[in-house]
Amino acid sequence: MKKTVNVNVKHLTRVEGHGNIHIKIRNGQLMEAQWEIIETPRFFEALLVGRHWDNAPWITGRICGICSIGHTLASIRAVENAFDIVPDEQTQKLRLLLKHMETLQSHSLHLCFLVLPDFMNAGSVFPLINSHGEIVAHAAKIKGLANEICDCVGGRRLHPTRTVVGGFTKLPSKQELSAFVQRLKNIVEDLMIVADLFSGFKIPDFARETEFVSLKGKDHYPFIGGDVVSSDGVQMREQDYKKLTNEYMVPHSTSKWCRLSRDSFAVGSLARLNNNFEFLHPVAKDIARRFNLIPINHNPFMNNIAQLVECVHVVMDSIRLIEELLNSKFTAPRQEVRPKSGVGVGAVEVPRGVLYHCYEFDSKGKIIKSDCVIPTGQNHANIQHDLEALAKEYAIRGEKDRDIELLASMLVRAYDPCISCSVH
Amino acid sequence: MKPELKFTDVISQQEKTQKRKNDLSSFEYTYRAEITSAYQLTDMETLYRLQIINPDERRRFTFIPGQFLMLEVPGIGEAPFSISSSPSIHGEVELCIRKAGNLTNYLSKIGRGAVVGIRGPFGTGFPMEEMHGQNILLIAGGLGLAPLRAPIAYVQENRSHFKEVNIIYGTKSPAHLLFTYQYDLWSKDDINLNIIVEKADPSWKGSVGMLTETLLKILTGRDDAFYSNTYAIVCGPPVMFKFVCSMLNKFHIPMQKMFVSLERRMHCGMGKCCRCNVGSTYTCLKGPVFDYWTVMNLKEAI
Amino acid sequence: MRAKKADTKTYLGIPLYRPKVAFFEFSSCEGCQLQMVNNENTLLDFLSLVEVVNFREAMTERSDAYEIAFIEGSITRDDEVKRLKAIRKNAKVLVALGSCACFGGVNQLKNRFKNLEWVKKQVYGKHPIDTGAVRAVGDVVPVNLMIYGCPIKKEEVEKIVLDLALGKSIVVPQYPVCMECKANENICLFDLGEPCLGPITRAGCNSWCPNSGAGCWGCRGPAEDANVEYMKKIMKEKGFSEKTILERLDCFGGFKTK
Amino acid sequence: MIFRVFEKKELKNFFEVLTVHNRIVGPVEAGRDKKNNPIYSFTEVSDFNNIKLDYTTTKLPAKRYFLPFHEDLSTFRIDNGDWQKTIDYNANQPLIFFGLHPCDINALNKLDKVLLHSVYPMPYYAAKRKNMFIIGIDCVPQPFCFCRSMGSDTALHGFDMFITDLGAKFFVEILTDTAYNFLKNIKKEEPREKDHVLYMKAVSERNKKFTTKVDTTDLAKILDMEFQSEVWKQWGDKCLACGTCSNACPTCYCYGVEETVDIDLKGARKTKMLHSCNLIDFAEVAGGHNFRAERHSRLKYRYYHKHRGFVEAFEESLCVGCGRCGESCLSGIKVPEVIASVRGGKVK
Ligand SMILES: Cc1cc2nc3c(=O)[nH]c(=O)nc-3n(C[C@H](O)[C@H](O)[C@H](O)COP(=O)(O)OP(=O)(O)OC[C@H]3O[C@@H](n4cnc5c(N)ncnc54)[C@H](O)[C@@H]3O)c2cc1C
Ligand code: SF4
Ligand code: SF4
Ligand code: SF4
Repeated sequence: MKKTVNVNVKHLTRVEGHGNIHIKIRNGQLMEAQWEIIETPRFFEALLVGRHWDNAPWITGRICGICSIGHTLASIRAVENAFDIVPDEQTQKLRLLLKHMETLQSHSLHLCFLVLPDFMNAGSVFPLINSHGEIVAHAAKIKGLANEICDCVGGRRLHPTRTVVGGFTKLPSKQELSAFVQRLKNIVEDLMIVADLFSGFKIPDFARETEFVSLKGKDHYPFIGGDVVSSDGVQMREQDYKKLTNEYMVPHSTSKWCRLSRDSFAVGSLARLNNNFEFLHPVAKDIARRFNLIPINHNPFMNNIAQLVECVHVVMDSIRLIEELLNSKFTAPRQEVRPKSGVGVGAVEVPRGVLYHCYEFDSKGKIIKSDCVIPTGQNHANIQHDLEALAKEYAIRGEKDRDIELLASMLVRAYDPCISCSVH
Repeated sequence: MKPELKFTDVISQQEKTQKRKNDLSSFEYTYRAEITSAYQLTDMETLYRLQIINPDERRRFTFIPGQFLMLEVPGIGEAPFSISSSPSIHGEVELCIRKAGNLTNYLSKIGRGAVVGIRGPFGTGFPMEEMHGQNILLIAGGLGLAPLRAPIAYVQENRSHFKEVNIIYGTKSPAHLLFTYQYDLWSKDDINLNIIVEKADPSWKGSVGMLTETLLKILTGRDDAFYSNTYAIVCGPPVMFKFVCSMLNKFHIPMQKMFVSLERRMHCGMGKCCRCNVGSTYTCLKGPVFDYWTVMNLKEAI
Repeated sequence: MRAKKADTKTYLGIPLYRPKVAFFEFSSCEGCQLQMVNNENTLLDFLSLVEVVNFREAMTERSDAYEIAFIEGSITRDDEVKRLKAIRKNAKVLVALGSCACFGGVNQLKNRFKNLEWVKKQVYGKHPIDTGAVRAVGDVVPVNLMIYGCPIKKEEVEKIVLDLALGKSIVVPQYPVCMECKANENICLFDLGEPCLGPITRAGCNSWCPNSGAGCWGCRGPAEDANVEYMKKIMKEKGFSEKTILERLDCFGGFKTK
Repeated sequence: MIFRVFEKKELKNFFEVLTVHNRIVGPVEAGRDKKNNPIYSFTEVSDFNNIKLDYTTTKLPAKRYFLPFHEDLSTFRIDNGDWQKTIDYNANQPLIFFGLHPCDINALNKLDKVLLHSVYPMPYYAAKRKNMFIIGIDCVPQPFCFCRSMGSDTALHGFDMFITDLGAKFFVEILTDTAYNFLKNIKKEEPREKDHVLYMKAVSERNKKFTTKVDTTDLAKILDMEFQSEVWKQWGDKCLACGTCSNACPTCYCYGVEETVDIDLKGARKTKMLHSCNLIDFAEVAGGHNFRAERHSRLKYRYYHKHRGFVEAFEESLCVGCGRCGESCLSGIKVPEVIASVRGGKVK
């Protein structure tokens, strides 16, 4: 065992937001392994108070630049639940399609631009543009298509303009949609190339038993609304999100932390996949099997692979959605909204895990209270516990500080944390 | 008959029957011209000499003093500039350009040898022939000497056609003086050169004050024949020509014999973009040279 | 990209200025930074115009030898002020990137509340958290250039950066969004009975929101010479409540509502 | 002029014959406003049923087909420090306009004067204008239009054929040989006396519907006199300076030019964008001086250009009285009211 280890990462790079890693081992004793969140809070929950319901999706979308679509959809769902609005099938499909494309864009950004450099011995994707131009081109193609579809369905790739309570302000034309089908089919090949590349990487061999929390699919891999389950056997409705998250504060973090059955739990791709493997598209399942990613997998580094699997899944599912939309007759894009007093909760699986928005309204639709629980916030405690375990294990193996630092950084990165989002 | 409209290529059709002034293709016709020299006159102004590259075009390109052209650097911008050289030289023009914004700053970076585009010449000029046999007052304030340099060159080259010739030129300080190297030459041609600066520096030996003071001296005590047989060309900032023209007016110099050059924003030079309109008169078509009577009648001109 | 010591690019024989640029984020959603890498088609051309020396969200290497600093986000804490001032010292040109940096963005909505303690309690209960009033970057250090929008429009940033590299002047539209909206032949939101700030908001987004059938919220701040007072009057006449109007105007901090 | 009449159903046949080989632009319903009234716009159509020939007026004119909002005037290929310029007049196919009202035809005629028949004709416009086939149709006067006062309620030229609804039949004036030849494809006949009677009845019915009037007597002179009038300031206070009036106007043609370099540095372009004299930077020059820094001076300028300057140059006003600018102005600044206020010396 190594007697002393010192790791200090200030402002971890290639993640969204500001976080630090500290690991200290003295005389073979783990003194400290800390995941510290120093992001400045923006107080979104307070910002909304006193404002009209239509502000909620527009403003809370600004919580996060990467998953703004997810936030907007969770917010809309919360408002709709409060006002007893049930979106029609057309709206549901379009929203899911939009959601899928955000997942694809976010996962591909994470995998190919932020994670990839770690495996290729580079500090960023920039040198890879020259050394591995093709792979960057494949990634850009995947991400580009996802962004284009977001533009088409949501009006904009981030901070969408067409998504509103009750539906959409404007529908994409069928012509536009149909043009995407073939391109989506083509993109599967690009994803396979990325998969081939990742299959050559050595994913760190590390595992720690974890409780995984995600939405529960009924007949589909879940993304928007419904019940929430944990791999420890908890199952609740989205309205009961508070009991699922049990937020608390710790001194070294401006983000709140969460727990459920144990000290910590994990949300995100790996959690979704562990809990809903059966609903994955067959092509996506094949990829999972190829990486030996079969439930229940406790290696947090495998979250990267789970993202890859999900990329394939959302592409296949989007093809289905578009084809169904093309075969249906478009109806009015938007239902009328009649505000009423009450509380509404919206749960949505965003790229990094399950996200909850909750609002309380007065009878005029004015927001009295609001609350958002962010996936990365739910993951912080788990990251912390993983870090401790990892530090110990690798210190025992006698690894160098530098290698531990890289591994610790990669571990945090594997969660694809969205820190400014978690602090909001 | 098949009910199908056939596309008519107006432009080439026009070219066939051409030989008329309304040549459609001239709208965007750009001469490629090389900057053959760029001579820095002051901190802010540079004199550019441009030569049209194609020899045929060079022969065709003529202008009258007072006209301007549009100078374009592709991708950077296009703007109007008065031609500041002698009209007797064909296919080669000089422009005196002040760094004032995007294009003009860029120009100061591209030096000799660069190829730019020019369109024109556009606008009205000073009626030089009409002035034959008369006295001439050439009055410029600041950068106004740039447009004045073409009529000066004309007067120089045709000195015998004019009676008394006075140049009255005022700037803020000696450092602002343009074309200093030409002053001797002008004087040699029996042109009275009166230079005045608002603020002298230690080396300055000449007059100090406002241009109107010099003008007043020149105008005072002349006989009626002088006033009625004098033309004035006034170039400079609006405030300056407002004062100058009203002074000339007091001495009964006919309003139709006083000419000014107006500057407005321009994007086409051909009476289309409307940006240069004064009231509703196109500066680029009816101007930039106007007689003072016309200016008095234009709303919002001064 | 630093590996790629691309030979100096020229335009019409004039070498381009290839600035060393750095990106820094303060309190924000980081969406504007994301926008910078969001135009897949032109990304490589764009990156070859500049030398990125600092971009925490995308790269591990860091350097303080930058000329242009792009600042995303608003300023809320003392440590942020310190960091920003240090950046200002290093940078020749400091660019406020996006509405948070230009005006405080949605974050400045916090400033509506007189009692910051209440705000903190709303979110963190009894737990002590350090925060102050939200400020725009320009309220803390001098800013050389503003790039408006929530989010910024990538095409606009590309043009601005290209113009910087070329040595052209930077021009942002002075006219309002309405102008672009008409060019896009949208049906006016007011005809549909929706509120819209297009007539008073600075253009440049190509009427992003109205193109989607959604009214403008003024994220790019006021147009030059915007007639805000009369616009308020019009909206009232069209039947929108004072509250609706105010909520639009104060959303991104560009319009002074007090 | 040659006149014919044909059965109403023949118009559909005519459309169908034309649509085989040509692009057709016509008035369609683009949406509905909050009171569920249709909003019309000129759009390319391929199905006759989508054309709404009984349209009131379109929100925006058909301007994008002859004066596009954005248009590349020239492009440049840049290499080795040198450049080559290419010009494309951006017109490559003729267009059929199916159902233009007299005001919009007159708007084109007015534009022709400045863009086609003046010292420097504008080829970009000419190329499009010369490739238009225009089928005019009579309108139903709306409460906001005052074309009658502007003398543009009827179109005498500038179209290929013009149809008038006689109830069961259409009356058609045939102005060009192209129209004459095209019409060979449908059944029609020479008008008889009773058709003439019907035509005249239709005309007088329509005439009764003009309600809004503008007194244009001596207008150019009065504007000249009232340059300093207080009313301008009052209208200026209301103006949003958003440019909407110009964009909605079928005759506003002012523009700005911008040059841009392609991001790959291999090309550059010079682009024309329709501008508006109400926008702040319209008359701003280098160094920041603005010849019309105030809103009211810009608003006034728009009136001076249309109702005075153009009259001096071409003996007619540059306004056809379609009323679009007033309808789309959120501040409700309407030509008849502005002109009345200038005449009366105060804003009502
Ligand atoms: C008839 C005429 C003759 C002129 N002669 C000279 C001359 O001899 N020497 C000289 O230095 N300057 C002259 N000017 C002024 C010169 O046109 C401006 O300095 C120039 O347009 C500034 O362009 P810019 O791109 O550097 O400035 P920016 O401020 O970046 O202007 C952008 C664009 O606005 C337009 N613009 C801005 N200012 C003016 C202006 N004053 N006049 C017309 N368009 C403008 C142009 O299209 C210009 O490209 C003349 C102007 C006119 C109208
Ligand atoms: S929707 Fe808004 S931006 Fe568009 S025209 Fe109407 S007011 Fe102007
Ligand atoms: S339309 Fe308004 S809110 Fe939307 S992007 Fe443009 S300026 Fe921002
Ligand atoms: S000024 Fe107004 S009324 Fe006159 S033609 Fe233009 S839009 Fe129509």
